[in-house]
Amino acid sequence: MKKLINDPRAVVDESVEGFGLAHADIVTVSTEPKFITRKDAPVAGKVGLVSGGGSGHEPLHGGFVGVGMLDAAVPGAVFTSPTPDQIIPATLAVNSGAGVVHIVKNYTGDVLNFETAAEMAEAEGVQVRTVLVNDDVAVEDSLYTAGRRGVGGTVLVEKIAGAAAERGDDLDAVAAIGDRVNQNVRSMGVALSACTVPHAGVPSFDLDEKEIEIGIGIHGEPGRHRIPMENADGITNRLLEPVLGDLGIASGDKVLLFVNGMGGTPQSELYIVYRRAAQVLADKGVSVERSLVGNYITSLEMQGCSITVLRLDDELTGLWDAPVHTAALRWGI
Amino acid sequence: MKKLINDPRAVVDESVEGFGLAHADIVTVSTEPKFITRKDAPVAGKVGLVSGGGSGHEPLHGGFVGVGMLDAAVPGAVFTSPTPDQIIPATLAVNSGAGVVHIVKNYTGDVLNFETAAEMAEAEGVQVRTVLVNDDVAVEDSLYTAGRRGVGGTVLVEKIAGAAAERGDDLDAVAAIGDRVNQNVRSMGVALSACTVPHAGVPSFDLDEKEIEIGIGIHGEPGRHRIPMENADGITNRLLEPVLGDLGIASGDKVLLFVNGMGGTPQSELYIVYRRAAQVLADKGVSVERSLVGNYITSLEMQGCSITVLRLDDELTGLWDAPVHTAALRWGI
Amino acid sequence: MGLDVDWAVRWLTLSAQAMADHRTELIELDRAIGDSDHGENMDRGFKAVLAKLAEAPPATPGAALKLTAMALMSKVGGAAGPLYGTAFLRAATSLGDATDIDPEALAAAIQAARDGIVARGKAESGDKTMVDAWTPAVEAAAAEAAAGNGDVLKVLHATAEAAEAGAVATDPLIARKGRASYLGERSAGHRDPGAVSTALILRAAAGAAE
Amino acid sequence: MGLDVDWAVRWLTLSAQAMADHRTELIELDRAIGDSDHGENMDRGFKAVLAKLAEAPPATPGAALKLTAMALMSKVGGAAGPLYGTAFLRAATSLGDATDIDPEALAAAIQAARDGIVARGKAESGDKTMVDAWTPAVEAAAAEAAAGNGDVLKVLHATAEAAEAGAVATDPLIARKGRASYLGERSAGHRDPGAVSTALILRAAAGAAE
Ligand SMILES: Nc1ncnc2c1ncn2[C@@H]1O[C@H](COP(=O)(O)OP(=O)(O)O)[C@@H](O)[C@H]1O
Ligand SMILES: Nc1ncnc2c1ncn2[C@@H]1O[C@H](COP(=O)(O)OP(=O)(O)O)[C@@H](O)[C@H]1O
Ligand SMILES: [Mg+2]
Ligand SMILES: [Mg+2]
Ligand SMILES: [Mg+2]
Ligand SMILES: [Mg+2]
Repeated sequence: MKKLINDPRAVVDESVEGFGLAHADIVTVSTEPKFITRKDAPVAGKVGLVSGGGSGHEPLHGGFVGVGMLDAAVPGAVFTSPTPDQIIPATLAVNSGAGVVHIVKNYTGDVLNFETAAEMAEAEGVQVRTVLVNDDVAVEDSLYTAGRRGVGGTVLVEKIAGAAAERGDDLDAVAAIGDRVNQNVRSMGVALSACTVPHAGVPSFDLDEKEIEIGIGIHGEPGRHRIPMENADGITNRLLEPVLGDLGIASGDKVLLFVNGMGGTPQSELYIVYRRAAQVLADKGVSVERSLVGNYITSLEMQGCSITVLRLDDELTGLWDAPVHTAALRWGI
Repeated sequence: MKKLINDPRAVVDESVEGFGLAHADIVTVSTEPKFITRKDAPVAGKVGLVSGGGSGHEPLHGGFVGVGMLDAAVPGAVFTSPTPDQIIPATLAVNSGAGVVHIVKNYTGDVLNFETAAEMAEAEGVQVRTVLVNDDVAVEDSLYTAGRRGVGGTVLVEKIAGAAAERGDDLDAVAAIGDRVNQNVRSMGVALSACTVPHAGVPSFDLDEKEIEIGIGIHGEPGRHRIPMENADGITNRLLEPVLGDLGIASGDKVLLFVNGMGGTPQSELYIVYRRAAQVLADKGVSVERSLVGNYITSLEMQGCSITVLRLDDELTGLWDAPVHTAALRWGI
Repeated sequence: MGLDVDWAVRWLTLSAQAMADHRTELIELDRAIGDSDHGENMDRGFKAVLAKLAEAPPATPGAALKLTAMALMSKVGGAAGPLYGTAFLRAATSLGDATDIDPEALAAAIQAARDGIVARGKAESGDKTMVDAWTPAVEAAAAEAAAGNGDVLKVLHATAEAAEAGAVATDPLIARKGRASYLGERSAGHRDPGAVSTALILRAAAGAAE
Repeated sequence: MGLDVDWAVRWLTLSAQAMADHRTELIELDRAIGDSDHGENMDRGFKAVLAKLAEAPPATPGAALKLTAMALMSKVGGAAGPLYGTAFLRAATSLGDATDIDPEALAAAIQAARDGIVARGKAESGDKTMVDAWTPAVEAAAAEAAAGNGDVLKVLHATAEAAEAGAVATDPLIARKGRASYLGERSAGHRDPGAVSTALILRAAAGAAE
């Protein structure tokens, strides 16, 4: 394992510290307990947005704290959800009285820790609503699993719910917009290589030169199945088809197409995937109205990508376009 | 070699096509010959800015085409400078009559191809000035080398000269600002792993689990020397010291600190490097006025980073802050 | 003779030792069907327990377990943090202010712990989670306590053995809860890391009484 | 008998073949002290030359070389593109409209090519570049032509041999121009890829005359 780190156990502390130094104009970092808030939090009258989860997915979530998106991000250890004693003070710190929405990716750990925190924050007088993100079509949503995971769709939920909060929507309305995005977004990912969790020191799975993992999540976990390596167009077809099928995308639909890198894949390759996905959508008569291409929700240095499609309507498009000023996503300001 | 590509020889074509599709609101892509122009080029009365070089460094240069930065980018084959028959039409396409500045990284191939193109564009009546970027302190600038390479500083030259052109500076003034940035910027990089050029199919050098290459460029070439792996703080010290020494940075100076990822390194690690660099600068009494952290000039999926320091004055700071709207760098618009 | 606060402190100390010793093994188990962090999480959590024990030595076994619950809840994270946190909290509540724990109280505390995990995590037996170690342990403790010989050590040994067997029995199961469930059938053939950490903790409880 | 346009077309065809055959070797040489693209660049460039030759067959050797210059300049890129482009352009100019090339004209064209490379790239002998293959080739061609036996094949053989020896002689050199110069002393012990491609091209010239 070769990494630009000092002590494997200090990775999150030092990285968040560096993040705070680099973006002192946008965020404030609390170190004990660890969370990141928007510099001007709490914003009077505005609903607060808090998300969080394991570290190792950067820029998610810290990179999305700022005007028009999150009010706070709560980083756990690498690939480990944060604890209530971080989430509670983050929630209190961004509550202006208008209540707080928790955006939670659907993993047992995240759900349980945010649930506890929400209960305790409510006990301290903060109204909390939870938006659960579960957009990963690789996982069957059934009684026999922990349900679908939250992956790429999370970025879009955070941006769009953030814009709703920024324009002054009330607590229930912000949560409803978040839910609506979640209902209209699906994703699926592929890994060409594993990642190495610093404290583990070995790759999270073993994959040979000719294999890829289809249907991975974002925690370096193996996917649903392993197949022989294919070319970019073939892989793109494989990821896109279940996404479109599950969403029921049809000719005439308007979508946002998001090709996300898992951290170790060059941008040029993401655009090759984007190209194919755009072709497929054009062939189906679907109009790609907005695009996002890059490393936004990652698994450390994993090679691979995910494709996310969000069905747009005018309101969601308007909220997507609304100004945002965070470390990782910025426009209009 | 596992990559999200189709045909190794179609990588640049397909990637640029995908880029054009994803950013059709910002750029226009010409395919034969291949170059990328700002959607509204030529902008009446404005000096045109053209840069280019081998592909594989994305988002450089295509990701920097747009308002406030480049008017055109000319991508060569992977790690191979483009040819005059691409550079000439790109130059003509962005010339509004106010002349064109070529921003050229100092590599023999880039210099020769841009030189030829400039000559021929001049013959067609376009006034051309060239800003040569050579900020890499890893290479001795002597009679016995091809001189210093252009690396991370290129991004800053493109942003700041782009802002000067956008505010209406004339041809000589834009070139002078570009030169001033180049004179005040230095960089140095490290590789933890090699990258694999698609047409070559094997890693560009062999490095074992316990070694790193210090003083690499951006073409997957080996560095000046190979040393045993060190921790992030140690590596940061090693990169930063020659950069600061060569620039003659002293207490009281104001700087922009740019920590750049080589493509395969997680953002969290870049922030650990940033943290240490910021500490060193603070200890020296240097004020970090502006920051940039992320993958901006890369070597495919190489793991590693470079550190770039630019000495700021009020004018350069103002031009850095000026609005920019490109695929990879955006603010104020 | 029952179990006192010194036993509880020894138990938690031995548990911390076990998490440190088996850290890599638990990471490796989690790597196969999860995300490679269970050993790290538990090690970090129990180190925090030790720090708290040193800071403010508890007066009763219940107080020791409550402090443990709080430390695990705030330092482990992931799925295991809230689940073990709830388990220790419920066990602490079940023990109340008792200074000396007899077999019945012990069996009741173990049952309370398991019930807390099920209440939080909604897993059933056979879902390939830590519940598959806790449930046989609860049954063994109840049976041993019902035998009525008053020997807490015997109860603890039976509990530990049952938990260990329960952990081993997760090998062929297909996970239906937690992160391993994403793997579907690929989760079969691997041992559940949380069941193993449960067995280690319950073995430490017996070791502390020897 | 001198060299005509058929020879020129055979030469360029054999050169293209040589670049394809040695593509991997040239990439490998460039990988050691450069950026792994020289073989790919030359292969792409000479494939473009073949396409142009097929499109519009040239009437004279000079026209064939001019077309080659244009194709290489527009398809090779990197350092090699402009350098070989200039070399073939200067050689074409030197040959003029001649339809039949004698030893003196041949030697003069080779010298013009080398001088063009030096004018563009500013490398001196011993800088570990393609110049280190061209310069001995120029000297051998001049010497053979001066011997006055009128045999162009002999000139071509001498030229190829000298270029090959020149390429081998780059092994111990420390590069002072081009990308390899960034490596400093680490460039010693490797053969310069551009010198090798030069030797291959000049060997093809002899082959085409056999
Ligand atoms: N719903 C659940 N009920 C009971 N135990 C669970 C549940 N989900 C997960 N677990 C346990 O948690 C363990 C994983 O813990 P850990 O790796 O620390 O957390 P995470 O899965 O969040 O990375 C599993 O091995 C399993 O025993
Ligand atoms: N200044 C120069 N003069 C002459 N030849 C040069 C010079 N610079 C580089 N070369 C030649 O170019 C070759 C490299 O070509 P190539 O790999 O295609 O281009 P690049 O170096 O741009 O990747 C070197 O091996 C060397 O022979
Ligand atoms: Mg985890
Ligand atoms: Mg090159
Ligand atoms: Mg885990
Ligand atoms: Mg090369």
